[in-house]
Amino acid sequence: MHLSGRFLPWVAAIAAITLVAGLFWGFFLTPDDYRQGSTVKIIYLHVPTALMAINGWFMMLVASLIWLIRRHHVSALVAKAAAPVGMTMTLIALATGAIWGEPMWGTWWAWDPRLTSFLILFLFYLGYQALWHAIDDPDTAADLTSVLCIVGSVFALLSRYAVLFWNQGLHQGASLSLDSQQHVDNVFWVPLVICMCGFGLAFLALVLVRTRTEIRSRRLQALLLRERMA
Amino acid sequence: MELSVTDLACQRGGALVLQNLNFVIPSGRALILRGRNGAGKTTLLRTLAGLQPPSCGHIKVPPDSIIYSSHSDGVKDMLTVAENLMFWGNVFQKPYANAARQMNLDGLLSRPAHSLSAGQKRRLGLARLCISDRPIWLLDEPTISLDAASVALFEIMLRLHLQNGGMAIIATHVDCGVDDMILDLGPFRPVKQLLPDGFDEAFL
Amino acid sequence: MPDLGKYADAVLAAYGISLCLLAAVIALSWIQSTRMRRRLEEVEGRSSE
Amino acid sequence: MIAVLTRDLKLAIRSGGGFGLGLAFFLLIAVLTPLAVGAQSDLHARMAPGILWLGALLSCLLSLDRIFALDYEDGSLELLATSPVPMEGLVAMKSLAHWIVTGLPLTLLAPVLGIILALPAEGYFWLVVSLALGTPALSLIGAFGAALTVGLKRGGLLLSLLVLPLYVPTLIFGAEAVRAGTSGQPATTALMFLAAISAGSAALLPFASAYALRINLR
Repeated sequence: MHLSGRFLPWVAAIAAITLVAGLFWGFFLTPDDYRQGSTVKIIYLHVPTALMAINGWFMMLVASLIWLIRRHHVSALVAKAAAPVGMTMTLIALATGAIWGEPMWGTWWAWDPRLTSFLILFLFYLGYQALWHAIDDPDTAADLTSVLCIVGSVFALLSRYAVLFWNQGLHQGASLSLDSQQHVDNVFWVPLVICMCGFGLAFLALVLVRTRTEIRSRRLQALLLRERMA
Repeated sequence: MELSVTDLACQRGGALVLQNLNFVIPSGRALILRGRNGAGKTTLLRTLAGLQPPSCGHIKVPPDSIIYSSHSDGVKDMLTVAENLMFWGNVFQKPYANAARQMNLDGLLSRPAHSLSAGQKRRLGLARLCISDRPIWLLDEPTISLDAASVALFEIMLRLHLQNGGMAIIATHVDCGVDDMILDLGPFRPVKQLLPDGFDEAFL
Repeated sequence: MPDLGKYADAVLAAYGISLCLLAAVIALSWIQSTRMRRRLEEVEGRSSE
Repeated sequence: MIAVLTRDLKLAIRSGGGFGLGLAFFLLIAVLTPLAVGAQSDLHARMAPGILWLGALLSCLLSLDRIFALDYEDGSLELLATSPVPMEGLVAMKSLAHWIVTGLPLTLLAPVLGIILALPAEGYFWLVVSLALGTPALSLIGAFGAALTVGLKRGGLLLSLLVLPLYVPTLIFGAEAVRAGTSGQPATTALMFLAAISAGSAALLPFASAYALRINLR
């Protein structure tokens, strides 16, 4: 607890700085794209949050596995803490994706496969948190949610390909793929990377804050329990 | 064949209920659990049955030797008495005729279970114990809602089971005729609530 | 302010919604954290004396 | 384990409720959607695969929470947990019983409802094949959801919230197979995926469900 207490202010500060810098740079200093006009500026929100939405679920998966195998209580709490933050990232990615697509596709929601798979990911987040709320005994809640997270990840992956199979899709190609050459010339690229770091750190900071809250609430429950038993 | 428990602690709903329990039951003997409501009799039986892991300590018991009978008899109302017994017969791959006779259910075999009285359902639940030839019986208030005749029947069945080298741990307030070893759970209340691997305790 | 052209409202809407959602989750986490810290100190105070 | 299966089938037939309820619900959906959509039958034909698959899925969802809840309430789940029947086998048999009681009749009833929805002639074969391949997955995933929520108070609502996202791949591949079949394209890839999901669920999900059941019995 005290370890994360010392790191937290630093992580939060750096996250804030990088995020603001990245968004500022992306919003004010980059030129318009010849075809998409100024909507290309939404890339600085859509891509990082989409990335964090997927990483968020992956992080919860790893935390659940650690809880099931090693019985570290904190990892179950990290998984519980990451869920709302991941869900918000998914929501932002959905909103920005829909708005960004609107001028091109003419409708707010064109059932594009990648956006739809984010919608499904959002449902998984919702179900996960609902399960946490439904169970009062923390120990069983941690176990059941971990199992749901693992099985859910497999089906989230399946849905990802099912949705691609279902509709060929209008989404622009991967605007940033590390293996192949840049699709986006570097005047857009640098602020994008900064934004991604910014969102990543913000995600981490938020998860740290929420985990500490969860740990404190468990401690509170234990103390109240002891008072009742004494 | 024996059941030995060393330094056992069990919890219910995140809170410790029993602590540093030590006892050994040789074959052919029965242990009666006494204690006020909430002393942890059912929790102890469930931990021994393997339905819930102990908080600490361990239980040495040969595998597949335990049969557990809880407060509810697990009787399916839509099935007849015979079908209920046949089901448990198939599960344990054993004939059920002998068990039905022991708890004198022969007269009720064809009746649907929902028309049985609580006492008759209880007898049906107890008949399940005889079907399985498992040596260790874990009984939670077996004589509830049984009339005097049925209690006598149960005692005969229990004594027969013990004579064949079986064992039983019975949580009950009623004296059921075989009071070998009595264990009062009162003194095993947890003095110190803190335990490393309880979920909440880990945060103190 | 850069000239956003005809997509100005879309871009501003996107930034607006995203920043609101982000602010919401930050605020929620912060409020829960402080409330929990306060309740914990209160209980710890009570149990230590 | 077979004993569990036969007992469950006997119970389902004798109680009658769960059995007919799922079929009636499926019929209801197939009848109500055209009323909602409008009378042009060409529209129905295009939507028929989707409606039939969605109806089958929702009917399965309806009877899921009864899989474990009945045994949990009258205590036989605990007794079975301490009997020689392995939990994984118990879950597999329960899923099979649920499939026989709901999945199978839905598959047989679907062509009849296809007529109401003016499904093109070549669609019927693909409909039955895709349902036959897909409904086992629905039962297995549903059993997992039921195992997760068996002891909870408002388990029913939570069960559908947990299970519906898991049903998405099966729904997409199922409806896609029928749609491809009716329009003459090769439906084998979709059916392949569908069979893969069912096989994968049959192999892995009982273990996850058994784990969840053990935890809920604690």
